[in-house]
Amino acid sequence: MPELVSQALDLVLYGMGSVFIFLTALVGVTMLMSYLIGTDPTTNESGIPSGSMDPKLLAAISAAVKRHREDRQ
Amino acid sequence: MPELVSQALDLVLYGMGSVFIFLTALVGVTMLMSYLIGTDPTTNESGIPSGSMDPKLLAAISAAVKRHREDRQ
Amino acid sequence: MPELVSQALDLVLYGMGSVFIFLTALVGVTMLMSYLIGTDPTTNESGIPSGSMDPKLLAAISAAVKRHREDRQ
Amino acid sequence: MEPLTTLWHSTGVYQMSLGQLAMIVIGLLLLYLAITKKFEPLLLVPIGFGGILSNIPGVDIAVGQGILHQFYAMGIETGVFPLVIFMGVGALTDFGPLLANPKTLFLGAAAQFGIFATLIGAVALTQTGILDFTIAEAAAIGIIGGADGPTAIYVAGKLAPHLLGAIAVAAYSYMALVPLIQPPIMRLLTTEAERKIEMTQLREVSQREKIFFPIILLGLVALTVPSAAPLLGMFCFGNLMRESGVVDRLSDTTQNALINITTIFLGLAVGSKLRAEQFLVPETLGILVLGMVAFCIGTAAGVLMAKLMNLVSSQKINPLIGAAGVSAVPMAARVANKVGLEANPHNFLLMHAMGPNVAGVIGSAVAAGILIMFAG
Amino acid sequence: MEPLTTLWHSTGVYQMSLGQLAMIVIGLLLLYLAITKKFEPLLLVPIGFGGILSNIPGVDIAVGQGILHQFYAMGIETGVFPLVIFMGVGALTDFGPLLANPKTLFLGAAAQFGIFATLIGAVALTQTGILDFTIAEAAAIGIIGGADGPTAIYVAGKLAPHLLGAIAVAAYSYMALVPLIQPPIMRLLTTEAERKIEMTQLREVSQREKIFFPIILLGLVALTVPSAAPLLGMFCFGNLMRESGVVDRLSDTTQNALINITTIFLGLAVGSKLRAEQFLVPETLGILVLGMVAFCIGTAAGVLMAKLMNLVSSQKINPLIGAAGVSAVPMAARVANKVGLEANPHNFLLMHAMGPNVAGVIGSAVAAGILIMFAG
Amino acid sequence: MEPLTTLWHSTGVYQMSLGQLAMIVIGLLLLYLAITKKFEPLLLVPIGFGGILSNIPGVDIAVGQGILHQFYAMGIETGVFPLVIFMGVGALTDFGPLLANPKTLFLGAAAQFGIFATLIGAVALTQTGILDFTIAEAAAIGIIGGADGPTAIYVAGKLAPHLLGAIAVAAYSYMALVPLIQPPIMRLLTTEAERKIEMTQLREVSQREKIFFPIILLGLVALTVPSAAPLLGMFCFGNLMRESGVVDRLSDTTQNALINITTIFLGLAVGSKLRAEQFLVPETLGILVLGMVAFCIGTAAGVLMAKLMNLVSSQKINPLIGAAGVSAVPMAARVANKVGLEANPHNFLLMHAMGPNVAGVIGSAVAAGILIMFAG
Ligand code: NA
Ligand code: NA
Ligand code: NA
Repeated sequence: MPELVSQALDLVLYGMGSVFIFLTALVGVTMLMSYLIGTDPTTNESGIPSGSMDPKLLAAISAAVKRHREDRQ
Repeated sequence: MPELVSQALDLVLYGMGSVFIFLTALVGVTMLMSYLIGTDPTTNESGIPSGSMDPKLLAAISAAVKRHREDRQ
Repeated sequence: MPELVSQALDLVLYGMGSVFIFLTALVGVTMLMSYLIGTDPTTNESGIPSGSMDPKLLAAISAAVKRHREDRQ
Repeated sequence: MEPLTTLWHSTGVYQMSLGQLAMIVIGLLLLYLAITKKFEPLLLVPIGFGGILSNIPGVDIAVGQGILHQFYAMGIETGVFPLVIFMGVGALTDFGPLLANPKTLFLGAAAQFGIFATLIGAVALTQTGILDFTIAEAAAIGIIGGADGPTAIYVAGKLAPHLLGAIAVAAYSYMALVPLIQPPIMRLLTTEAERKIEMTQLREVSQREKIFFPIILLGLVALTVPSAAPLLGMFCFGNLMRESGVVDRLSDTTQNALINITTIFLGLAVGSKLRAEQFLVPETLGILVLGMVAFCIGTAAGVLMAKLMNLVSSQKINPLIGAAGVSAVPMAARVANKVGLEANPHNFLLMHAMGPNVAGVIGSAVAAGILIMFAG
Repeated sequence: MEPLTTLWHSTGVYQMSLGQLAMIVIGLLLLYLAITKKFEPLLLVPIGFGGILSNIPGVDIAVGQGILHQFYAMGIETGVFPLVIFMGVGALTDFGPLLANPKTLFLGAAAQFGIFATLIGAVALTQTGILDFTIAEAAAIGIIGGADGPTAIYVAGKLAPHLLGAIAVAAYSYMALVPLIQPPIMRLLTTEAERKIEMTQLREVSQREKIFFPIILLGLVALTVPSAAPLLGMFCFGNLMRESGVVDRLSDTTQNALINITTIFLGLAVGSKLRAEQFLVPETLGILVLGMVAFCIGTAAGVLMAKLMNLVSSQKINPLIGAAGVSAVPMAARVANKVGLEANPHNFLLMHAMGPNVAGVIGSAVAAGILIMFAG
Repeated sequence: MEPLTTLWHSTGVYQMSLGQLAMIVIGLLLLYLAITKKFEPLLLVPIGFGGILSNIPGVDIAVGQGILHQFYAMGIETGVFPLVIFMGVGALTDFGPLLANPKTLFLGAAAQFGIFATLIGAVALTQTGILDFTIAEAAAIGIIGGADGPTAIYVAGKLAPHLLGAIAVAAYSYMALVPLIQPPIMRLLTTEAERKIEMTQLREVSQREKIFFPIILLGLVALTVPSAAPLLGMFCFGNLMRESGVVDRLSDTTQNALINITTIFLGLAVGSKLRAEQFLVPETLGILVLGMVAFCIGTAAGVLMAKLMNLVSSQKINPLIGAAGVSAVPMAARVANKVGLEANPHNFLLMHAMGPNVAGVIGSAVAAGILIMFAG
């Protein structure tokens, strides 16, 4: 079998192998983690980037814009 | 005529020549373009950076600020 | 006295010396400056970053948010 | 020489080659698709425009001291741009849906088969003498199947810089074409009944889980596939900034100014690889074909994995979300949702599809690490 | 050596040369003009401050590994900063008024005569033995007449880096002085009647025209003056991001964070060229004089071209807007509007003047390309 | 070699050294302190995460072409990152309280004694053969007492790059620990009566004073300690942008996008110096001990100076604000306020403590200049 092909087959073996081993392990540790630290959502959890101040900002903007429109009517 | 001077005159020739040829051509293709694709302004055309979200934001701010001031009165 | 030690003592001498000379001089020129150009606060002085547009923005946001909340009640 | 002759010889009309003209047309086509058809405009506008600039004759733009080549040298040769983008993607990623249903990680794993099948395909083309790819080139082409832009650019920059232009164009174009590529395959491989499967509402995920996840993900990478650490490390760092809640100003800037600035320069730098002499080669055609194959196989593998999981697991999952395992975030997840709604108007799969979707990003980053280590 | 002597010798009082002191005073003057008189503060604050830093003795700031020299080496020697600024200017430019009345492009062309007249002037100074400029230096000085900051810095960085400080200072100072320089010339060359000419309301321009314009502009550059492609290419790219409407987040960042960051570092880097030994030379005086001449001739040429056009064209234009052809955006357009209002209180020329104003940017970028190619 | 063996040998489990494991734990500890205890999170999150990345085996991240080493080489070796951060700090600093009561500058001077006492301490450790530091290393360790992050990183990068990791970690950790370190010392050195001293309301400061201050500060630096000009020059430039009021857009970007982006890359770059082989050495322990000593002595010196000033001056100052002279902005000022409130619930020292607080930044920057010049 030409070297290129054997290299390729090795790569597929290593690659898919690693991907599956890795993600299987990840499923395990993730479930373990959730089990250990508890899964009760805290209030500040909401899928919103806890980072960005956008939510409040947008709330403000939209409210203001709404009002603004009403003015114009 | 010293070389520096002839170089300079060539540059002026090339330069002003290119600038005029280029901008004349640009006048032509621009008019052609406008003629071909039509010049009826679409609604979203308004000279406002279509990019920036400032307009809405500013509208919001100003509206809010206005109200804010009214509060204080 | 080993060289390292003498170097160190020189550094302390130079260092603290410079720091004190410098900051003493700074006290002087600062007081002089304030005396010369006058210290009456102008209106736009307020400790607020004259740069940032935050203050107005925040005022707007807070006002808008306040209103927004009131809506929901 | 006659002044006017000099001037005439300095024009593009005089100097432009047919290839350059063709590439400029291709650049215009990319701009058209990006602006009119909304094909991944954030990348294809800079790439397309950069491609046009790179094919203007008589001036160094994409070579030598040219500005685009400088962007390429400082940002892609070094790997900085794709890694910074990846950090930004991490800061924009919400792992909530994945954490609510970790099993969907398997779908993200399966979909990576597209990468390796394509690698085999590239080798086959070489064996059959149709084209000639080295193992490194084959690996770089395969990564198109990862359906993840920065990963593809990072790998191509390491393994096959001369093919980077074609690989990046293929990756982003097919990511934009996902709504056309995936549905037929998804319908072909699933029964009406399967497409109707409704999935149980995902549980809420706690902030603590979200904070711990990027850390354990990095830990697992460190222990098992260190070669994936640059990509996934930056990704996890971005995500930790986002979820930790103590560095909001850094997270905001990463999600906005920083990722935007980097995207602009990355796109222009990629465009510098669209020079006619480098792009208009038979390999490019092969890359475009193989890339399409990669997307198709990845999609199929994801769907089939979902069906396999339904055989062994009691809690059924809708196989359509398997297709989202290729990544192409968030397009592929939207496609799964759309096809699901066709079968069952009350079936909203979007959030369920986000799990495999981000899992696919992790999966292809792992694959990228392996490829760089063993094919580099 | 005696500790105290060492300390004394390390002070600036001991080391400072008269030249450095003079340059620090000049730096303070620039800061004064920028802060109190609002002279192009965005550039003159960083340039002036950088100039002061560059003349502090006994420490490497503008040379060697000094921070300002690093900014210069990474940003100006490479051409990256001016080109990125130009991209930002493109993203901030609205071509609407130009598209509504393309003929005003001729005014932007005529005003560039200031560039070439000044080039001749520099050569004349050399011939008469007053000063000694090479053709490249003469070209770099001429570009001051382009009245466009990034273009001047880009050209000077390529053709005469040692003169960059004086050229940049002249360019920005005269741009700030446009309200003093132009009106007398405008009044001198126009009759009261001409200044009273009212122009017809500009038509609205469609978004499609605005999207196509940067593309056809780039296409024309590619076909005719490729040497102008780096400058105009980045300019058109910025404008396309702005108008395309599909990459708003990139356009926003370009118009704000990116152009601001680049402006800061560009200004400081320019300041690094204000070192006494480089700036306090007779050439600087010549550059300041020639730069002023360039602005005056450019202004005159713009106005006269407008009058010429009125001879051949039926639709009359107010010659005052010709002065805006030098660029100096948007100051020159405002000046045209102001002088117009003096003659006719109901005559608002601002929007009409924006056409030649941006045309002047294009015109000087084309001239820059030619100068770099033939004098480089 | 056997495929599986190859794969196994490529894992981190197989390659990781005990030292790397220990450093990863230390990195996790830093993240824990930053996220849970809010210890300087803006820096310790990137530093801690970077430290973890740098100790992942089998992949170049903090060495060679690794991304973090590239950040280090481009940003810290060159001094660019700390200087840009310093510019940002200047743009965020309000000199109002200092201008209202310039005498507090003496407190900022006294607190720098911590730097030099620590330098002596490092030399003593060397003389006694416990550790072995050169004069440059001793100086770099001493600067921890400056309680100012960018200054410490800048000096360490110049004088002792191999110790930069430990020095930066010590500096930021102790800055975060100021609320624990300072109060006992403050109470020990002051009587109840002294802590009760109420200070007169600070006068308002005019905008003109705020604009002139950064300029005269720079002027004084140029005349007396030019070696401090890079640090204080960038600091003054940032502050002038802030106060001048004519470059608001530059000031805004500097206070936000620019300082945030630089902070991220600076933190990651510092993390690249947390590699086990470099960090896990006896010197690190010495640095941590000496750094703590530096903070304590600096605090004490500030308080004692305040008491000394009360002996000679009629207008009494509360000695607690002397502790703020170490900088650690704004934490140390808050601590002074807190301890003051304990003694007298109506005694708000915060604004009075801001004066010495920013004075401490200036003082340690001056000290840094001297150290780099004479120990470099
Ligand atoms: Na993927
Ligand atoms: Na111009
Ligand atoms: Na300090």
